[in-house]
Amino acid sequence: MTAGGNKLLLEHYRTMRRIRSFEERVNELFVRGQSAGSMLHMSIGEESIAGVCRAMEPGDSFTTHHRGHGIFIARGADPKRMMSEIAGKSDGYCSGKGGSMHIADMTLGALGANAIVGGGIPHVVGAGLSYRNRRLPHVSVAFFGDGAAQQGILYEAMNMAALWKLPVVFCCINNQYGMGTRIDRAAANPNLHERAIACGLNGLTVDGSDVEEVHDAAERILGAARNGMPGFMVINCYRFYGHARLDKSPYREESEEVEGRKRDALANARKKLLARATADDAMLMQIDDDAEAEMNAAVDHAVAALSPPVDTMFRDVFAEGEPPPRPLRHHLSMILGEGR
Amino acid sequence: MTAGGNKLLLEHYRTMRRIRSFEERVNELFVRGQSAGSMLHMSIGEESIAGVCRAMEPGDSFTTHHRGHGIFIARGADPKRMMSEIAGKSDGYCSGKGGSMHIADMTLGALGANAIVGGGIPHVVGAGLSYRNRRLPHVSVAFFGDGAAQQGILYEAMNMAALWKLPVVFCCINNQYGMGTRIDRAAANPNLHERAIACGLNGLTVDGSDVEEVHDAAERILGAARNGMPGFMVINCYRFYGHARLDKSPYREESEEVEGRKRDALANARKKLLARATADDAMLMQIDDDAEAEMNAAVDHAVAALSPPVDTMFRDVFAEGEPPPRPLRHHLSMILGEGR
Amino acid sequence: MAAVETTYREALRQALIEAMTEDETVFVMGEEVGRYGGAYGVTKGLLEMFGENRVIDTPIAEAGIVGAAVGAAMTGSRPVVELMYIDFAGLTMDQVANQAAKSRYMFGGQIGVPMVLRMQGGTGRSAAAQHSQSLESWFTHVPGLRVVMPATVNDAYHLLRIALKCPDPVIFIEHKGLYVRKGTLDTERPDGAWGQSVIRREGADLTIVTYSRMVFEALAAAETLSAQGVSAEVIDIRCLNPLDDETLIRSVTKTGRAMVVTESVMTSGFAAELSARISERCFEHLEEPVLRVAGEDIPIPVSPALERGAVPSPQLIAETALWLVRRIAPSWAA
Amino acid sequence: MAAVETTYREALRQALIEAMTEDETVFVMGEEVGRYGGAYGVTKGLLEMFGENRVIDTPIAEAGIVGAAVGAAMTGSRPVVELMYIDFAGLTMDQVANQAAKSRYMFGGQIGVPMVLRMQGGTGRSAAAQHSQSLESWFTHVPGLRVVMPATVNDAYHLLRIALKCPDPVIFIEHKGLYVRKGTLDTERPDGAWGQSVIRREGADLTIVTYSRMVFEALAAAETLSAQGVSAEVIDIRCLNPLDDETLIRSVTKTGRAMVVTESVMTSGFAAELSARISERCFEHLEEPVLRVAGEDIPIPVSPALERGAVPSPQLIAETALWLVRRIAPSWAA
Ligand SMILES: Cc1ncc(C[n+]2csc(CCOP(=O)(O)OP(=O)(O)O)c2C)c(N)n1
Ligand SMILES: Cc1ncc(C[n+]2csc(CCOP(=O)(O)OP(=O)(O)O)c2C)c(N)n1
Ligand SMILES: [Mg+2]
Ligand SMILES: [Mg+2]
Repeated sequence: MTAGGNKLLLEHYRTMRRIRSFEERVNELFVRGQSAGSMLHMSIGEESIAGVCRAMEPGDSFTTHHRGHGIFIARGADPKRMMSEIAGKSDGYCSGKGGSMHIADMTLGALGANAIVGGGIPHVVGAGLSYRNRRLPHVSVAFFGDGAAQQGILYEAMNMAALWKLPVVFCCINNQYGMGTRIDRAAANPNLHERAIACGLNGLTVDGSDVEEVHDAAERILGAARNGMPGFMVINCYRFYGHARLDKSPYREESEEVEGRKRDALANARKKLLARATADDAMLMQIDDDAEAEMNAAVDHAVAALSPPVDTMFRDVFAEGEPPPRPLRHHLSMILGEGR
Repeated sequence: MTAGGNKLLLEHYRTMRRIRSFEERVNELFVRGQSAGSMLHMSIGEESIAGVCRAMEPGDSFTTHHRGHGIFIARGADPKRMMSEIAGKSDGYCSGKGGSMHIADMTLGALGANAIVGGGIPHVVGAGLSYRNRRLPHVSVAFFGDGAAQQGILYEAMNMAALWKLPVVFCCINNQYGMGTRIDRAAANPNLHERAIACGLNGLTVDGSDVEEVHDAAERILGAARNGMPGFMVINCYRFYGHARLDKSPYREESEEVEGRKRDALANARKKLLARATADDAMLMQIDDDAEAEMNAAVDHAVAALSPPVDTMFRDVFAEGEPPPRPLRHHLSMILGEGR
Repeated sequence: MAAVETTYREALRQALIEAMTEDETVFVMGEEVGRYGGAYGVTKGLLEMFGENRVIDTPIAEAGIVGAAVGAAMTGSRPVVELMYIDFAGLTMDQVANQAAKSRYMFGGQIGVPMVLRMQGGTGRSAAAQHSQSLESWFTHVPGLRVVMPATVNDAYHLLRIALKCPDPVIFIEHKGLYVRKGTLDTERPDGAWGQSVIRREGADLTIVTYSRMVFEALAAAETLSAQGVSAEVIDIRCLNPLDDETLIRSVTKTGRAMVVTESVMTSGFAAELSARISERCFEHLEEPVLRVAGEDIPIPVSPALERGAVPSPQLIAETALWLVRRIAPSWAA
Repeated sequence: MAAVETTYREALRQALIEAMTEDETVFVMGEEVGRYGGAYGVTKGLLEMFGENRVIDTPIAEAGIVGAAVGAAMTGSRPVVELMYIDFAGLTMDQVANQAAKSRYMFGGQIGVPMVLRMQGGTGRSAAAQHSQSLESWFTHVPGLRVVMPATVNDAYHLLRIALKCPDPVIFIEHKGLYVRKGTLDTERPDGAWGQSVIRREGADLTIVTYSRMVFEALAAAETLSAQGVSAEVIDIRCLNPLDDETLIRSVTKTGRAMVVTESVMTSGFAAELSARISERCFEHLEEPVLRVAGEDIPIPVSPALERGAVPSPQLIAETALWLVRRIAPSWAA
């Protein structure tokens, strides 16, 4: 058993359940033709990142990759505003400008999701510099996938973090696939944490089907990072479904999928809770139902929300008060209009 | 003692002596105001790369960084055409277009020197693919500095080489400095070969003051690469002088330089040759004098050579026979000229 | 072979298959080009046909991939790299602009880099700011690169075939909105020579110069215009650099009015180059300034309505043309 | 403080020192900015003054450095990154264009990235194809970036000071040939407001629009021209994006003739944008087409003679101007 004990596991369960429900509802949003596009990357199978998020403190910051919904939920983001953003609506987190791959919430230290594989990784180094220079006790965590671990920028970022002893953690969610490419066809040495160790970081791999293990490891890794020893942790898990909404994973064996889906941190947590008699079936079903209801409400909210007025496209290119871009129609009017 | 024995050491000595003389003459070219610019990076202190070059076979290819003169000499390039190129002259290796940082000689498998730190590294992966696909027995070697080892592209290239088991070698010339930054201020873990091992390569570090050791290691590393186990070797040495012609290294201690310059593969080889009675003083002096004479002649040649005609600037943008770029004056004539 | 109806995607695929069959040195590499068949399906089936050595699934490492292609091209191979999205070009610009493009020159003509860098760009899938860009002008600003952007099915095939024989690096930019578009492929009859601008519709009142997906938006606009008695000539430049400007100049000399249409953002976009060239060479024939109808100077927003609003539509093109030719101000010009 | 004579390099250095003194969140990072004092000496002494936390020597890892700056800017710092050579921009374009530039937009205004990316470009040192480029138009094509290119000593100081207060990313491009140039620095009196184009010399016969080092080449040409009775107005645009085009338009409306001068290669260079804008807005006032006098469409060769020939000289500018205004063809126009 682990630090926080059974109560904590129940908490993890609730978070993971909320993540799974959210993702299932995103799917529904798409099926109802209400999502902005089809570039929807669900994190089902990766719910134990809840353990990392639980180890983070208020004030800590993070960046995520394109598959970040679960991380936002676990850090306390509002599912309604997330769902609205995924639908490209006006009251979404990014006013309908970002969508699924670009959710952000500065109030939660969420420095933004990134659709460039590896793109958000170096940002945590800079966050670490900010915290060091201003003597703040925070850690910054970069979440990314196993595929991103082949991008050079990770090594640049890890080296700088280690060289400057920054409060930074690199969290690699190894769901075994980058699109259709399995980790062993992408990385010559799939033990990714070994590379981090060779770069001078604190590195380890943890079993993602056990949220308590993930949480324990994260406590250690984040704790060390807070004290100037940056870390790298790999969460070993499995991407239950396709890469994005329209991918049916024809490149993997059915049998592999069946095995892979057994690495289910949510089901495992449920089993443990029952075995330890921390919760009974009814209690867990209540949690499940609450999560479903919450996420259903988020979909309804998003569907009902308004699309952003077309003119808002010119906002937020630059800060408020700075000269905005000149709309094309305005430019044409200057050339052809009356006053020319 | 080593494979080829004393005769081989004498050969190494001659090569290293020629490199040193060449670099000293480059300096003179500059002092005489005859070099094209001042971005001249001398490889004095790194002469034991001769051991790697000796392990290469005809047909093998290589890329180098900005400090590549010595490598070209060791692979058999013509000092006259090199010196002419450094002077920006018409009969230089690149017709006066490239200069010191861009020497190339396709007939020697020299795929070109690069002024972008790390820029030439991934090219050997592609060369390796060519050899594999066409079943050629060659190896491709990337030469670069310790500073380049912090560039992300090295990790991308190493991973691909290891993943695809390509006949590729990464040769890091660790002269302890990237401009004014000592390796321990650039790399969190200065044992660079450990990173390569973690990426799945054959990695080692060798003492660059002993050319025989370098050669032995290179034989092993290149041999393994030829058989599908890509390698990474670090040559530990010291940059005797400034980063480029105008740098006087004010950022390093005099005492450190004195110590560093003791790691002199040329002096060591001379000592060994005398101790082993492979050569006597007169014989070595003859080699020295020959090298001096050869490189003096290269300078004289370069000084006397012609500058390229200005019109040649439009050549080689595209292949011969392809439409060349339109010169500005031609463009202006089309607008303002008679026929408009 | 007679002309057949097919898609842009299939035409590209066929060009690759033929080139790989004909020339052993051609190989394809990129993320998901093998087992997955390419993010947009262009390389589907190639792995089975040509094997793992010639259809190479790479790790996610764009700079390294392009760099590897440069080295392969220098050593006798002819690599085709699929970059998946033009938006990832930023990761590769050093290898593209400092290595692939400049090697021949820096090395005094000793080393050629015959490679093709395929990628796709543009809007239309609510893919947001990092998956919807039109960055062709980054490439057209680099001496040593050929930049090609096919619009039609026939060009998709023919231009790729020629690119795969070009001794220099070719940046081959597709459009995500065109893959499923149908058209006629005639392997014997290219729409025009390599490097040549092609008149897609003849007209007398104004010249619309464009490329890639916007060719079809311009043609749709020309249709609308014709109903209103305005006859627009639509030119598809196909090859951006080097550019066949003579065709444009002849056309504008005839019509006296020119509009340049691009999906890319206006400032420093290729529309500026086209506008400048036309103004330089047709000065005395121009009745009105050369207009640019280009993407708004903003990142691409995810909301479908905003995304559509960020790039030119047939309606906007037609309204602006009417204004230019007939001085009929559109509703939005208050 | 009264006006003083100093160099461009010193003016930049002073701006950094003052900003760092005034604002604790400002820090400098980059290769060799500390112990070495910067490849061109701009940050000399800063390490001693501000310590290692605020003057950070980085590993050679351009993408990572810019990425780190983005993260620092998002978390309350105001980083100044020195990129050493604009030629290395290709390594950073993803972090610059997809991250720094788009974050505010993608995240709906929640996150600003107030950072300054300093770099230098241009020819003049026989530094060859990978160390001599002028790539500003890559940046001006990216919505969300401010692009600034000071020519004068006073601008070097003032524009950097303002850049360090800007809430958005600023691309600050210096010229390697200007660092040792002397001029007057008056910390109280900027040459013009942020974003404003400045008339460096008044004239009546033609308008020469330019920026960075070419301002001085254009002024030298204007001097020659005046001896031949041609009066050239020289405008330094200073801030490329957003561009104060009103000043240009007023000038060309007055003179009726315009020439745009840049060191960067012509095709898709910023000269095209300037040319297009002037043609669009001054159409009825132009006596002649807007001319571009720009760098040749080639990589920069190392040979000093070839390098000089690859970019505009005062003589070329003057000859072309004379042709434009007086229809006197230069010797080379056979
Ligand atoms: C720079 C870049 N390259 C490629 C892509 C296309 N792409 C999107 S997700 C993805 C796979 C990423 O795999 P991984 O990092 O393991 O994350 P996962 O999708 O498994 O969560 C790829 C190749 C991209 N968005 N950005
Ligand atoms: C991408 C890039 N970044 C920075 C530079 C500037 N620069 C030239 S050489 C050098 C140091 C390189 O150090 P190292 O790799 O150890 O090679 P060495 O000079 O010691 O041979 C630097 C920073 C460059 N040319 N290219
Ligand atoms: Mg993955
Ligand atoms: Mg070094």
